[in-house]
Amino acid sequence: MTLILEALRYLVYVLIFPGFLFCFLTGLLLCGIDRKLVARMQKRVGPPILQPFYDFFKLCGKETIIPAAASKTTFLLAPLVGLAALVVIQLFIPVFRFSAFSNVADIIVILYLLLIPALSVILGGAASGSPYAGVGLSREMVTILSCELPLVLVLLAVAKTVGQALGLGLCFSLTKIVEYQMEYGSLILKLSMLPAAAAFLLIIPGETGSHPFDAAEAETEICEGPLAEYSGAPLGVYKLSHAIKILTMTSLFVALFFGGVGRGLENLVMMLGVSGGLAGALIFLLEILVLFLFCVVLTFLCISVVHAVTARLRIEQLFKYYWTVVTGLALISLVLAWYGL
Amino acid sequence: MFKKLIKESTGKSPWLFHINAGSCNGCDIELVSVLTPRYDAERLGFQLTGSPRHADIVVVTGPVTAQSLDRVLRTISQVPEPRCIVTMGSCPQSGNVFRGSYAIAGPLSKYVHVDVDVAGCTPKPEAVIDGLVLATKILEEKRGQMK
Amino acid sequence: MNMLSLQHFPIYSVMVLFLGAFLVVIFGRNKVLRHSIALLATCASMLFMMALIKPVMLDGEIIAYWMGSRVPAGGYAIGIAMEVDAMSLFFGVLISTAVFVACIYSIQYMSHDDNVPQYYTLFLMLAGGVMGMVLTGDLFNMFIMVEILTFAAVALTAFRNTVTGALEAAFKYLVVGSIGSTCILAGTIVLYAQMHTLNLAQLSALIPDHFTTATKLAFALLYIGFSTKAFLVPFHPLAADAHGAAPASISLIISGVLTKCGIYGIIRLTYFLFQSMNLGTTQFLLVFVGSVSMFVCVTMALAQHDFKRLLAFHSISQIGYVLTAVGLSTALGLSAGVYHAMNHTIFKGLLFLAAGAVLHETGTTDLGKLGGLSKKMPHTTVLFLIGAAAISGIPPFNGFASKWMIYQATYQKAVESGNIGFLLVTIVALVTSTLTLASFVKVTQSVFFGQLPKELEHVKEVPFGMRFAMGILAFLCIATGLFPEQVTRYLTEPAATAVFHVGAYINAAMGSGYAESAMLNPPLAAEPAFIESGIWSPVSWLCLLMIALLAITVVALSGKYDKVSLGDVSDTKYQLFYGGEANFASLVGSDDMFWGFKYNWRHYFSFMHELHSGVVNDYALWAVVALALAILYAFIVM
Amino acid sequence: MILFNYIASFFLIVLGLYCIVVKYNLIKTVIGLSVMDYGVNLLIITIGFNPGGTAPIFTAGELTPASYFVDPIPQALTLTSIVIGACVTAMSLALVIKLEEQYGTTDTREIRRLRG
Repeated sequence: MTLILEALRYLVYVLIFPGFLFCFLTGLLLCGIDRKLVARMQKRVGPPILQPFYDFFKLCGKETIIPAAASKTTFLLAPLVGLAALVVIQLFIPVFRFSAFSNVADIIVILYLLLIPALSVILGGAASGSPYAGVGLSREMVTILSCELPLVLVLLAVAKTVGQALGLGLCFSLTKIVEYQMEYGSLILKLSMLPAAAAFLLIIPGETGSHPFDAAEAETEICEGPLAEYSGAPLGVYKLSHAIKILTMTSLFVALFFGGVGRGLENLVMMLGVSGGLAGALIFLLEILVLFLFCVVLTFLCISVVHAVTARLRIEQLFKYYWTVVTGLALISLVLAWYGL
Repeated sequence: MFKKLIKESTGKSPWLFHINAGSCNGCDIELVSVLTPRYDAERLGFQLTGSPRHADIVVVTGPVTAQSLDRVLRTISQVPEPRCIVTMGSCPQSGNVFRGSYAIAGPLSKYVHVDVDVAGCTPKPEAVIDGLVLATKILEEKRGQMK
Repeated sequence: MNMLSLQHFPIYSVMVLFLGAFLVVIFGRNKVLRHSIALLATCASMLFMMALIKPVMLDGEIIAYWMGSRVPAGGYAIGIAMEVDAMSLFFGVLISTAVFVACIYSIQYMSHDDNVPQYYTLFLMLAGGVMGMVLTGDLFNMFIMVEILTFAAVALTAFRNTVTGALEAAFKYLVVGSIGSTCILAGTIVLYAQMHTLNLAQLSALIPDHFTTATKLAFALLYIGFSTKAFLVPFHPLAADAHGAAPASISLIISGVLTKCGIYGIIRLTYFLFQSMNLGTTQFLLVFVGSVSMFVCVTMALAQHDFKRLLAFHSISQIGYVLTAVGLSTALGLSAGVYHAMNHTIFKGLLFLAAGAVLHETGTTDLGKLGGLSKKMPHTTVLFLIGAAAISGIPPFNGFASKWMIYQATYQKAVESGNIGFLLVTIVALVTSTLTLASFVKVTQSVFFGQLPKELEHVKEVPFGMRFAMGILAFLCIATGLFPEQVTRYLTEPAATAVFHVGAYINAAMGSGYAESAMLNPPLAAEPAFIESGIWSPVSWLCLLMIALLAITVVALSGKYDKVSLGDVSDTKYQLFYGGEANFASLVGSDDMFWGFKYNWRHYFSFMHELHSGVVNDYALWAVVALALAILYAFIVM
Repeated sequence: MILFNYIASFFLIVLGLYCIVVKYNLIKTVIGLSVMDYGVNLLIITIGFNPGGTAPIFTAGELTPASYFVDPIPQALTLTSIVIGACVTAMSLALVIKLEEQYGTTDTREIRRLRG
């Protein structure tokens, strides 16, 4: 009986929260908010906030053409694998005190899992056989390369800071990182973590492939690059993956740097005088709400504003930018963390 | 339920693919101006895409020159169902001032079924938006007929 | 089985291979006989090794076998010994398995070649040499085995002497390899002059207390000798040439097995003979060379446009990982290092066999001339993708498990020692991993996906035997990736523990109590602690991924979104979109693949291109310079 | 006298290496390899040599603790090493012949199709 309940619990995790359904709703909502914000910044009315949902369902209803030159299985399977990987990453990222699967993966695993969605784009593009996809996937790969170095540095800096404070030497567990912040306040309040947070903010648009770092999927020059031959439902899945990746990156940022906010929420509920099971539920709901608000703010900061004010970078400029400016920021943070500031 | 959702969504999210079949660029510029802040077709869900595989509505401008005919037809055939074809400006409908030239293969309707014609040289952005909205309705209908 | 009969297994497993080589010479003209002799010999060798796993790995026995029962007398090892501890056995199991798979693959792969009997003779000689080298307990025997394997490897590299560059590669390998072998011989003899013994166990007991200038010289000589065999920087161009030109089954052996011999030699040298891994300087030497190898070779691989040459550079890059992890001198590092060594043999073998399959069917490995093979060779493509994902460290394949351990180990070392240099190693390792992924994306795109050139329309899938051999390796890739805990518990941790029990190794060979009497500080106890600071349970992760994938697929299908339409290329609808043009061949050149990256590094790449001039004199000069530097390093710093 | 042997052996090794590094002719490279080998052989035999020692051949009962003879093991090693050296020379000469056939030259600077 308990076994069935356990299995049911995990199924709920995977399918509803923080798994598939949550990702689907929040991701597309974030995407819609982003589009609306960009439109408002350009003095446009902009699409309705639910526009990404319409796009997704429309694509589901369209015909899926498989080009004769494509390898069918890879072409159809690649988007699904990418989406599944993103959902799985979301399962590993704790929502303040709540984490669905805390003892399965650490941040190095997440670092590698983040490669899989990008790889699914690359593999799908390669399988389509289009030369536009060839150009696009090579740019996608360079984008991955660019983001990887600063991302590694940021994660190592966080691991060092938390590990030192906990007396472990180093700490790769995301759950522990969040717990530490619950206890001692958010990492963003530390001097040494400020450059790391800034670097991570700059990584978010690169990882999600949004403006100005979208050289890989430049629709005006290489026909959306790797997605050039995709149509119908698989294309919809890619669009969905892109939306979920925004959620993943922003909520990873919250978990890494704003974990301490959960403590404040708990205190708030305590002050209201609620106790028992009700308090737990209230805290949980509040946490989800706060997480969502954080995600919206971060999306606004890193994706919408940047989109509205910049033009697309060429791929070698992108690489240079990440390996100099962003890496420099992350490196400063790592060195500061190393000497315990 | 899903079917209804999809049908409604199809009407709310039409993506455009623009083919220049020998146009003088007047219509092309007007099509872009449809997406600018003043007219903002994006509020209706319109979006320009880079690949015909992503498109719902194909907008053809220009008198369909003999050189471009083959390419136009191939590109149109590559758009997945349901799709709508909109001609923009007088050129693809009648040949306009180029009518009778040896280099012209148009009008487009000789080769494919055209759903909406937006006439004018060039049509005003309001007219273009009107035509596109009409195409959207047709698109929704076509989606409804699909199983 | 009792211990007495098990004692003979190491010598059996070496001798069956040499016996097989001998028999192939006699009966080689008959095709069936030839194949069955080769298969039987390699299979028997593998089984003998497998049989030893339980007593040696799990029960911690150390087998010391004296030829002709000439056991040590008066504290001196007179006879020639085979000494098999967990470390030897680990490499023995690895090597014999790889050899067996290569043998299965060879049967159909070599079917179009001339002089196949000679091929099998040399192949079995090579296998015997490699097995002998890791199982022997005698330094001079090690040298002889190294010579045998170098010799066979050179001959096999030149085996297809009509292939471009095969002879050239063989000659370069022979020249620099001979310099390396001579270094090993000179090092051996210098040690003999000091200690008057050639037995590894006795040398291990004597050297740490008699550490003189001459032994330092011997250390430098032996280190250079073994690093030539492992193709570490600066000997990596040889690897590229030799792997690229040899038949694929031999590339598997050279890259998956010969390099491991070098690593094994270095482990024996630093951990056993000199027991100098507690010195920061030795650690620095290994970690530095390892990191440089891993980075330089991966960037060299990015610039390649030949499939096998690219793989060859990657194999040195991965050996760099192994050496770095081994050089950390922590239990976790060693365990991770040998784990990665094992994984490297598996996935690089798989990749080389896939390259061989492509070569077998298309006749070329030039990335510029290939493309779109996934439609013609679907099984090979899937197998290649598994290998590529494994080497790039994509979870849940085995490359990730060991790389993950290596990162943990390097970072832990950095934190423990407070040395920020080790942190740099972690970062280099992580970036190298991404660069590896990049170059495999390039291979995937230019060989298996993209457009099919006109000349390759007739290509078919490779025969079953070749796919079977690749299938075994692909299965191992997944299995060792999914169960890292079991692998570490039963294979790598015993091997790593054996390294910390040098005293037991000495006593097993020289009689108990020898280490305590001969050494001032006998290294006996030291239970190593394998502490991991991260979490990684691939099975549950994979379950999650599968559930998610299943759920998404179910949702996708329940919505009746299966309006998939397929057609042939004559319908314009199913042609690729080229801005409206008709189908025309347009390939993204493999050289231009990562332009954005290469442009920023253009000075580095042109410098490296100039440096790898291809002239044998230059490579010999590098060897001499490396030798001089190693000697200087040993004299001044150690 | 022994010192002279050591100097000679190291001289031979260095000479061989010098020949390999500096000479651009394949045959000379092979000669360099051989010279280096001989240098090492000389080193081995020198290490085993005891001035005034007899040959290490004894029948049963003849061997006493006072017997003074040269170390037999280096001699055995040298024999092995010489055999291996001969094999290397034969093998490399075979490769040189084939290389000359294929490339039409024995200049190492022109035998560099594999590079970069």
